[in-house]
Amino acid sequence: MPDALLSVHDLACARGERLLFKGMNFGLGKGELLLVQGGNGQGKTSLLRLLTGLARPEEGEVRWRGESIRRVGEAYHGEMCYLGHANGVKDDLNPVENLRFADGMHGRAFDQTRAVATLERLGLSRCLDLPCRVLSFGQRRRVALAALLLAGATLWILDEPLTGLDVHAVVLMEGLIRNHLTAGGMVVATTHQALNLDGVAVQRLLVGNVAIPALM
Amino acid sequence: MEWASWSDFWHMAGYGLYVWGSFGVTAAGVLIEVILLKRAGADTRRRLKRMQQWATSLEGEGQ
Amino acid sequence: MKSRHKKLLVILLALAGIGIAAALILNAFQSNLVFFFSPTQVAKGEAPTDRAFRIGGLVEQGSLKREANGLTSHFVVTDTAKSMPVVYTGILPDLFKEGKGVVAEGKLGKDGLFTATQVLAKHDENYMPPEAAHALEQAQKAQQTLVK
Amino acid sequence: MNLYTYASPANFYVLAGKLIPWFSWGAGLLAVWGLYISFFLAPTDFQQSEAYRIIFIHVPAAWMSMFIYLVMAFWGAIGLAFNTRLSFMMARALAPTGALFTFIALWTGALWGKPMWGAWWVWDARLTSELILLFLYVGIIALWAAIDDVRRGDRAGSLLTLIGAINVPIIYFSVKWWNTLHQGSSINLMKAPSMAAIMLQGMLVMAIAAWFYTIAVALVRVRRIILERERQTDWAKAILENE
Amino acid sequence: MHRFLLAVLRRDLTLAARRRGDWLIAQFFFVMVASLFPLGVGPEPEMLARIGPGVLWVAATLASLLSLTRLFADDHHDGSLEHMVLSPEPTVLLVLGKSIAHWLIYGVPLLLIAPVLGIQFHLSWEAIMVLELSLLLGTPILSLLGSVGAALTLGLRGGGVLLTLLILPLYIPALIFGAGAVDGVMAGTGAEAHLSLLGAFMVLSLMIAPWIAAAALRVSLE
Repeated sequence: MPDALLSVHDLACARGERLLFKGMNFGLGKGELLLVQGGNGQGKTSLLRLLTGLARPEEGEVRWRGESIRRVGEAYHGEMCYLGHANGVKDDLNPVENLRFADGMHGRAFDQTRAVATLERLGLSRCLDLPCRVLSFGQRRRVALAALLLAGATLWILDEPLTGLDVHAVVLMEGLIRNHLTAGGMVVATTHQALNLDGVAVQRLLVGNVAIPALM
Repeated sequence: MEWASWSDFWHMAGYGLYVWGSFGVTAAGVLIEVILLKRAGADTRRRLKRMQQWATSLEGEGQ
Repeated sequence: MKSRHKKLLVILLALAGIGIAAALILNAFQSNLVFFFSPTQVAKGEAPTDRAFRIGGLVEQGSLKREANGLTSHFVVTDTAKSMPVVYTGILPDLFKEGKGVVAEGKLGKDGLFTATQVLAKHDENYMPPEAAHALEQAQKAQQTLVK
Repeated sequence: MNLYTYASPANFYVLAGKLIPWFSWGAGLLAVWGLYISFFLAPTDFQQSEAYRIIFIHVPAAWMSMFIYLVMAFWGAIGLAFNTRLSFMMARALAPTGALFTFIALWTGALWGKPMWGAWWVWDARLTSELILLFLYVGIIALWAAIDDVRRGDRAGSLLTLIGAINVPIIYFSVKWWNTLHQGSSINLMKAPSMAAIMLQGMLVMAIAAWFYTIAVALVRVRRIILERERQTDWAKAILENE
Repeated sequence: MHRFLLAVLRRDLTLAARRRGDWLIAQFFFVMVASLFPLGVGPEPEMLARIGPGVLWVAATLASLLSLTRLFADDHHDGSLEHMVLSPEPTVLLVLGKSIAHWLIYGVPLLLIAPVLGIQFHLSWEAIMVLELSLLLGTPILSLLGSVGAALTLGLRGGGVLLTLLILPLYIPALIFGAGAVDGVMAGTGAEAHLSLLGAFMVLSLMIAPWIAAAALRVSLE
């Protein structure tokens, strides 16, 4: 796997007493999408949390640009953006304020026009100064997506990005992922829904309580 | 020998209550810890064995 | 900021922190932070006025006098430099003896008499059989006579 | 066969099983010997009469209370640094005994203080910091009990142990730093012990008995923890079937 | 680095401003606990002045505990805590920022309320000045050490009670030195020694607590 930026080596993951998977190996290069599939409770979210560095693997390691993410930690986090089940959107702040904080968190100066443009692109032009508390779940998800776009990360790790989104938003999401990949980005995502991603290099990874052969 | 008689020994020059209170509670504490430890050890082993039997019986049914 | 600079900054901050903390702790130990005050400190006016505090020292030899009711006792607490008269009503602890350590809690009157509400015996960390203590005493006495 | 062999839970389980009888019998015999010295060989004290005999329990218990805490902090630090499972198990196995000894030190101290000082309890630095130690033990055990996830519990408990470790030197040096009602230590590396030889001997024998007891109890407990955590492995299954 | 710290501060302060109810509860709690004592022990000025410093310090400790349970819990609930931990800046800075914010939101108001309560307890002006100084040095300790407890108990059942059990022993030195300083100045023995120790304790907490809390936070998120 010479051009794999993200690679996983002999990864094993346990939750509580149960071994979810072991001996997992794969690599992901620029412009590639990894779809993680599997039934409920098979360890999809656990795998994503291992990839972000939030969780610690039972065995093996995750590498970014050939180095363990434990070692490069913060540099890796600068190039990675995670969207989990929870949106990470503060209910008491309005969408713009939420994006302002997301920028500050990445140590960037806040660019208001760009933030507003992104929110408008995601169809939130009418909610710019409403607290996120009054927004619907799908709208809050869009705020989180705006933060994802603004972060400008190479690697997106998305846990069920389509839940709570309507048909338009799903199409929008597909477009965003495609653009990201053609621009040389990488995506790891779990989803139960079908994604229309023609012309994209897709790897599929089945997670379950079975040894998974190397995919490459 | 320090003590003229057993009653002298228990009396501890008037400090019997304090001295025996200290040694008694210590002995009781150690004893309780040992008993609890024994019981917890037996409980754990029994529980683990039962779980194991259960697991093997499930495997047997599956085949 | 480069990571080397960052590391240096963290180390410098840590050293500065330790330095400040050490300086503050040393400063605290130079001033008095005490469970009890010695008669010398009381004489210098370091002890609280008009409220309860503790004094500690040795019971002066030959100073213990009990009143007729048997409960009230008078004695003098000394730290060899200064001494203070104390009055206490109540049962004294078993270890309370002339020449031994004592901590008394109470108030200092205008007349310089310390009225104690509680008297605690402070013993030292020496443990030995009575014969040995007796022998030690004899030896000390002999030495004193020699010095004289 | 090297030292690392015993860092694996399976091997340590067997080793601990072999060691436990030695330490248990050792603790029992030493306690009998120590008690014999304490009550039949050690003479009356010149100032405290017979009440001083509490020292034979009080000082070993107080030492153990501090020492066990430091050992727990040590194992916790090792576990956090090197991610060794066995160190966390050791820390967990030690805590209840540490709490017991802290309680004994406080209890015997109160029973000693009442006849000698004239008070069950005073809020001086030594007593207060020892009480905080008991609270810390209780807090650590409660934290372990509250966290179901073993790995998270191990790490969280060890972090709490580490931050509380600063209390131990405060306990130890409190009698030097502040003028407390509590007397200073009779044993000091810098000077000759201020105790008659036979009394000192009794105290040391009791202290070693407490050591042996702690090791024996901790090994029994760590064996239980190992078995519980390794129950999925073949060797643990085999042991369960054979026992 | 400073941008990140400022962003955390700014966010937590904005959120506190939006949720003034939560913020007021903690301050009222402080006032009420302190006001219970005159009712409980009787209104004699001498007695109140004697117990005042201790009571105010205990009340401050409890009030800070009350707000600490939510230091990380709200952010954990809506997922923003994970985002912050996964930011390219060290988690230590995050914890430090949140501790400082907690102090500004819950500690500083205590400094403003305490003099009024001090008058209720018949403390002298001198004593009130020292009380303020001791709270100024001591309340950051409550926030810093509290962040460790909040991180350790994050997401646990009965986390609030457990937090109290874990953190109160660590608070005891601050309580002793803080109340001792005021007591010292009232007794005429001076407050310097207590304040020095309190300062040293603050510096040490500032150096150690964020690291431990950051480690605890990562453990709790695993």
